[in-house]
Amino acid sequence: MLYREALNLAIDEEMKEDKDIILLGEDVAGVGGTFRVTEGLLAKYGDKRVLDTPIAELSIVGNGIGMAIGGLRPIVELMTANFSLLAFDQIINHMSKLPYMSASKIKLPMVLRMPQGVSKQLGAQHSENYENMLSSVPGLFVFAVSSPAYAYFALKKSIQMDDPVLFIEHELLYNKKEDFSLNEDIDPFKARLVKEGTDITIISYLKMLDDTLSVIDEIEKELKCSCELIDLCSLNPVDYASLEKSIKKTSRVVIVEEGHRMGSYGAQIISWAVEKLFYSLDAAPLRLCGENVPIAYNRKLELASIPTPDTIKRDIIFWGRQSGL
Amino acid sequence: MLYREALNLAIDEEMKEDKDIILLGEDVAGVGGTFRVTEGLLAKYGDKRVLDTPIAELSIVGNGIGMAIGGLRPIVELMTANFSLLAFDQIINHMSKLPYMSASKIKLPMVLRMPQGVSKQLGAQHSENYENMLSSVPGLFVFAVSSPAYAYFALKKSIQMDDPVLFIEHELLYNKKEDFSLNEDIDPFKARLVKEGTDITIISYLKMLDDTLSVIDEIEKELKCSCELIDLCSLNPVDYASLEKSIKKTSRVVIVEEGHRMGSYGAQIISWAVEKLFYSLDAAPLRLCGENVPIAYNRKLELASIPTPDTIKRDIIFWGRQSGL
Amino acid sequence: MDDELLEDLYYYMLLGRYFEYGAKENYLQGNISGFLHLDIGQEALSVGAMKAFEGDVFTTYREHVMAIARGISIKSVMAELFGKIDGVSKGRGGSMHMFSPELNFYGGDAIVGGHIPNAVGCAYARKYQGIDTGTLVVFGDGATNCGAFFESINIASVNKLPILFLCENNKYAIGTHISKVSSFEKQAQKAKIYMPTMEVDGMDVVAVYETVTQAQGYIKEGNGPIFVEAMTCRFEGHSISDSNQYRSSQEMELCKAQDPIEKLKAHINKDVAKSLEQKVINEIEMAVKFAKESEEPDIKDLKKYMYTQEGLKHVI
Amino acid sequence: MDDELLEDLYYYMLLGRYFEYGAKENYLQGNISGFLHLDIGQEALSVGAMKAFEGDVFTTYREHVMAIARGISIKSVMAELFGKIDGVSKGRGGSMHMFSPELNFYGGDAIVGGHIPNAVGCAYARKYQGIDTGTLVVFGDGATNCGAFFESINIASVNKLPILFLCENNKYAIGTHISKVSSFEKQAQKAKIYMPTMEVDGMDVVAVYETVTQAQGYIKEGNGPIFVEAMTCRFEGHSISDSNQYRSSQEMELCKAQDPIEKLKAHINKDVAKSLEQKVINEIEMAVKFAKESEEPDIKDLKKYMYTQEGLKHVI
Ligand SMILES: Cc1ncc(C[n+]2csc(CCOP(=O)(O)OP(=O)(O)O)c2C)c(N)n1
Ligand SMILES: Cc1ncc(C[n+]2csc(CCOP(=O)(O)OP(=O)(O)O)c2C)c(N)n1
Ligand SMILES: [Mg+2]
Ligand SMILES: [Mg+2]
Repeated sequence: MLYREALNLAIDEEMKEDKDIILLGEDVAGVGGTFRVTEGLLAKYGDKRVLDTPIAELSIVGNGIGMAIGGLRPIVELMTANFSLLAFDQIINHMSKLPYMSASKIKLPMVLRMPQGVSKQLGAQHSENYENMLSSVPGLFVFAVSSPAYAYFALKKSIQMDDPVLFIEHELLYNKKEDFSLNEDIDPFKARLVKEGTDITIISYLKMLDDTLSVIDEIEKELKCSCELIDLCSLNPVDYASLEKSIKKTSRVVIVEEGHRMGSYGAQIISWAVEKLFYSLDAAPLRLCGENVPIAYNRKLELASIPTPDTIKRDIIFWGRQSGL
Repeated sequence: MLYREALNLAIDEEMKEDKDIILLGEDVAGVGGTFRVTEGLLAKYGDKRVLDTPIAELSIVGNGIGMAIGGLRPIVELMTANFSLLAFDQIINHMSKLPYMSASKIKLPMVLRMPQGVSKQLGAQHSENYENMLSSVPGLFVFAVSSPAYAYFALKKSIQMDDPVLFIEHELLYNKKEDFSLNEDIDPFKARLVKEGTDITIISYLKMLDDTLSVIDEIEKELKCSCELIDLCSLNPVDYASLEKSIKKTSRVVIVEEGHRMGSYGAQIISWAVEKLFYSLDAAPLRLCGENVPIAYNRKLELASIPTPDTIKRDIIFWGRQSGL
Repeated sequence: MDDELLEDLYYYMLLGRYFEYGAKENYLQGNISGFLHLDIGQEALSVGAMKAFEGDVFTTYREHVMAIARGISIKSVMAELFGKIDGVSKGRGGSMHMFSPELNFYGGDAIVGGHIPNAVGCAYARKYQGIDTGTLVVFGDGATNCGAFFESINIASVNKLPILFLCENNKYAIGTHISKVSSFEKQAQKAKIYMPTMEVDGMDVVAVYETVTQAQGYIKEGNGPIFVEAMTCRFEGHSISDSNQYRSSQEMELCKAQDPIEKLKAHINKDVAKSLEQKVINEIEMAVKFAKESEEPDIKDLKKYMYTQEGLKHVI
Repeated sequence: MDDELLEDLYYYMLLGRYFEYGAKENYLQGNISGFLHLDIGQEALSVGAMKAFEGDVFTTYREHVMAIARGISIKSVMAELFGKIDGVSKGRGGSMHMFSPELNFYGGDAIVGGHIPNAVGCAYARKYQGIDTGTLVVFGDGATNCGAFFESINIASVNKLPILFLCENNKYAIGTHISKVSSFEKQAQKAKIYMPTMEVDGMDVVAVYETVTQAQGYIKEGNGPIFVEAMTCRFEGHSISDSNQYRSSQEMELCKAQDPIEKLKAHINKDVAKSLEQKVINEIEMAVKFAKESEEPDIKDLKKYMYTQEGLKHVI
């Protein structure tokens, strides 16, 4: 199943079960979603439940919140995270705070989905990652899954929860393929142990997880060591227990992410790791990120702005040598 | 001079020199600003240069950008950072990216001022800190000053620069008093060494800087050590050179900030410090932050959500004892 | 309009007025802090609308009187201002954030215009659920300049949503006069192309009651959205910390001459009026006492209401 | 209208059309990547407006033809699509981000509606500077539903700003028909209360030219903002990756029957038309050659254009 098909299936199954679930977003109905995630759902559930909205992101999210207040269970799609900036007031001042300010009188069973990331030459206004900002907001659950199986299970869980959930996808993952059984027992709040190892804990998520995995053999061969690779899946809350276990075992930690270095999501993970596990660490942590620069259109510049399999390999090997491996 | 008077003077002096400088924001003209920063300027410069805007933050910032494109030098005020969320698209997709996307053909000589922070019982939607998000945006200069002298010099510098600058203030600093000479030679890009010391580097900014300073004697007495206190002033770029020098001297680093712990601004500083200076550190770094919770109205809960002089003292002493001091 | 209803409207306006007096007094005594946006002078709109409208309500930070007229007990509203555990939001919300889903009262929002898209979404839910009472959203003249408002009237219109947009036009957004930020004084103009509009004297509670009733009738018939503009006048500064210097004493005099409570009093039996006033004074006294005696929230419950019970389980 | 002008309009529409053909071809060959929003079918609006309007211009991601009609060389526009160093934005911007302050052309914006507040601010600057040519902002029908647009017409109106709002109504926002997101087909309705509005056949370059000229005259007289709606029709999908399945072949036929180039051709001397076509074909060929041969940006210059020279000094 493709990543986008897994998302589609999760939505479809849930909508079939519960007629309070409503889908809304730009081009989600007639077109079936820019990335085809909502394909076929208009035909199945009709235009009262699958809504094409105007280009008005503030309202799209704001309306979703109001639907949830009114007793529905909206799944809101933003075409990309780049446009979520227009809805930050609704996401942060309303979606994340209404339950708390009302002392739980208001429940917001809603999911806000959006893809992000550097795709291919979409230019500076269409290539950003905002999980660093969005994960820092108390009151929201934030998933960012990198595999079709997790896409399916985490999205189903998100839809079923009565709390507001942000569900971040990566534009380059939609056609990723994986076979899995729908009967697996996956808890999306638990980090996924992608590969076991003993010498370096490498943490990642979304597309960078795959890029890292693609060169892990070479890194191990070069450094003559064994790497443990962890896919975070839930960016807030973080499964710190799993991270702690792994870091205590390996004594070394690396995080690989696509966002700009300054104030990146990974800074939180590294900071947590050294505050908590400083005396378990044998080496300086390594944080591989995007550069602090808007994403240029030109492909060479674009690729020079983010980690790629080549630079991930190069940088981890360089760091590993310096870190006594 | 009060902090707000220093800001007023900086604007006044610059407006006198350059008729391209325009001031705009909600209630900045007739009322003279919610925090009285722009008092008297309407009378001096007239309503073509000091503009009361509608409640439309997206446009306030977006219009400021357009004025800068058109050759003016706008100083834009947002009533508080809480409302800046409505303008995140303009701040991030436009203000920070237009110079780059145009290969420097577009210059944006503009300043966007806004106060933030936990004041006193203003409730969850009026008490946030967003420097973590705003400092992570490539293309913006970000100041956050904690003293009247720096308010004056940094704001003048910001107005004079031809690049877009975010100028973050704290709501509880406006009445802070300090005497200083207008002829000092202050570079706001350099961190301010508030107090020299040899054993702990404590980094802070805005109001937490003062709260930390207020208990530093007691901390030193209790731990029998000497603390170096650094006020960052410029949040982006960071004066890493000064931080490095200090941390190499003290081998211990603490950051104190008001924002929520998850993805806090300080996470970037701590992460940088351990990536760069791991082998110079004698102890786990300490990050004192706000709790991961919206800010409640009740005063006790509000204070329990952020560091206070008492908890700063308590937490640094506790940590110091554990860290071999 | 029958006497009983008139008395009820009178009682609630008075209760609101004295509530605000009590809040102000306790603010000055240091028992209440933060923002306090008094509704004094604008009770006709708050009470008239709440009493006339049956469906869901979304409103702004200037909400005490609406909350009370909606049926939330003055004790729990006052206790909220005191930040206490018996407050309607258990001390978490404060003056600007009061909610009562049982009474279909959904706040209380401190972001100008921020609640309007939420109200539109709720109206969608009601239409979907086949509930015809619809949704009422109240906002100021200043809010009609922000994107959230404009997007909302467009969306409500194209989807024919059962929603009443009620603009409380007091001509000021804090200290900025409407003439500086809009080309026209009557903001209903902005909605005309999207839906029918009505205007009402917001200082006349009977007129407000009747207009809102009529507007709700329109909604119930499935016609879609409608816009009502009420011209009002606030007697105090924008919030308690606003010195109100942008309005001349002459302007203030004209304003206060329209006192909605005085206006209605002429139609109320003198003895009844007198006894209602005494009743209200006693009630406010009791509410203040209640608020004073209520406990502060426990710090160990700091994060208790962030998530649902199930959600909390996933947070470490 | 004199022949010279007609021929100029014809030439630029043709240049625009063939430019887009060239861009499409090179996209399919892999020389161009990312988004490519072709303006094919809508050249009358792009060329007519650019040729008629003297002041500043702010437009959207669908901008190649406007950039060219404004006077930016097709070589540097094509090189930008190729991401090369001789591109108008030195390869940093791409298809959606082309700028030429010398020609008062300020992009190119990929956020729907995002450039409108910028245009309003620029119009303020012009008024302040006493420059009467004003500012033109172009946007689609879909953009008229977003907050940025609404806020802008209100602000332009209250400040009487010299700005021409030009709505390119092709009835679609990607695959969503205007009827799903607006209560009316003509979006000028939304502006009527704020400023005078005009409608023009956006498939007729002469009409566009004349209407924009007239609108600019209105602005130059200091009357404040004005709104022009041009009904158009795009011949291709929204972007090159859009399969355009939401429009029937019948709808597409009607659409293409309005081809603005064909329409004008009837008024152009046959020989002239022929020679212009040959000229255009040669120019595009040269532009593609130029773009191909231009260098890629140097990776060491990755951050070069983020700040001014002075700003760069402060960045480590
Ligand atoms: C988005 C946003 N911007 C600014 C503010 C600050 N503010 C609070 S109330 C207010 C004025 C609102 O005026 P109006 O809508 O007319 O309401 P009124 O208080 O007059 O009833 C402003 C600017 C805010 N709370 N939210
Ligand atoms: C804020 C924002 N939301 C969504 C998009 C994705 N998007 C790009 S173009 C477009 C449709 C715009 O339609 P319209 O304004 O009619 O312009 P047209 O392309 O038809 O000329 C959309 C939804 C975007 N770029 N920006
Ligand atoms: Mg008002
Ligand atoms: Mg369109």
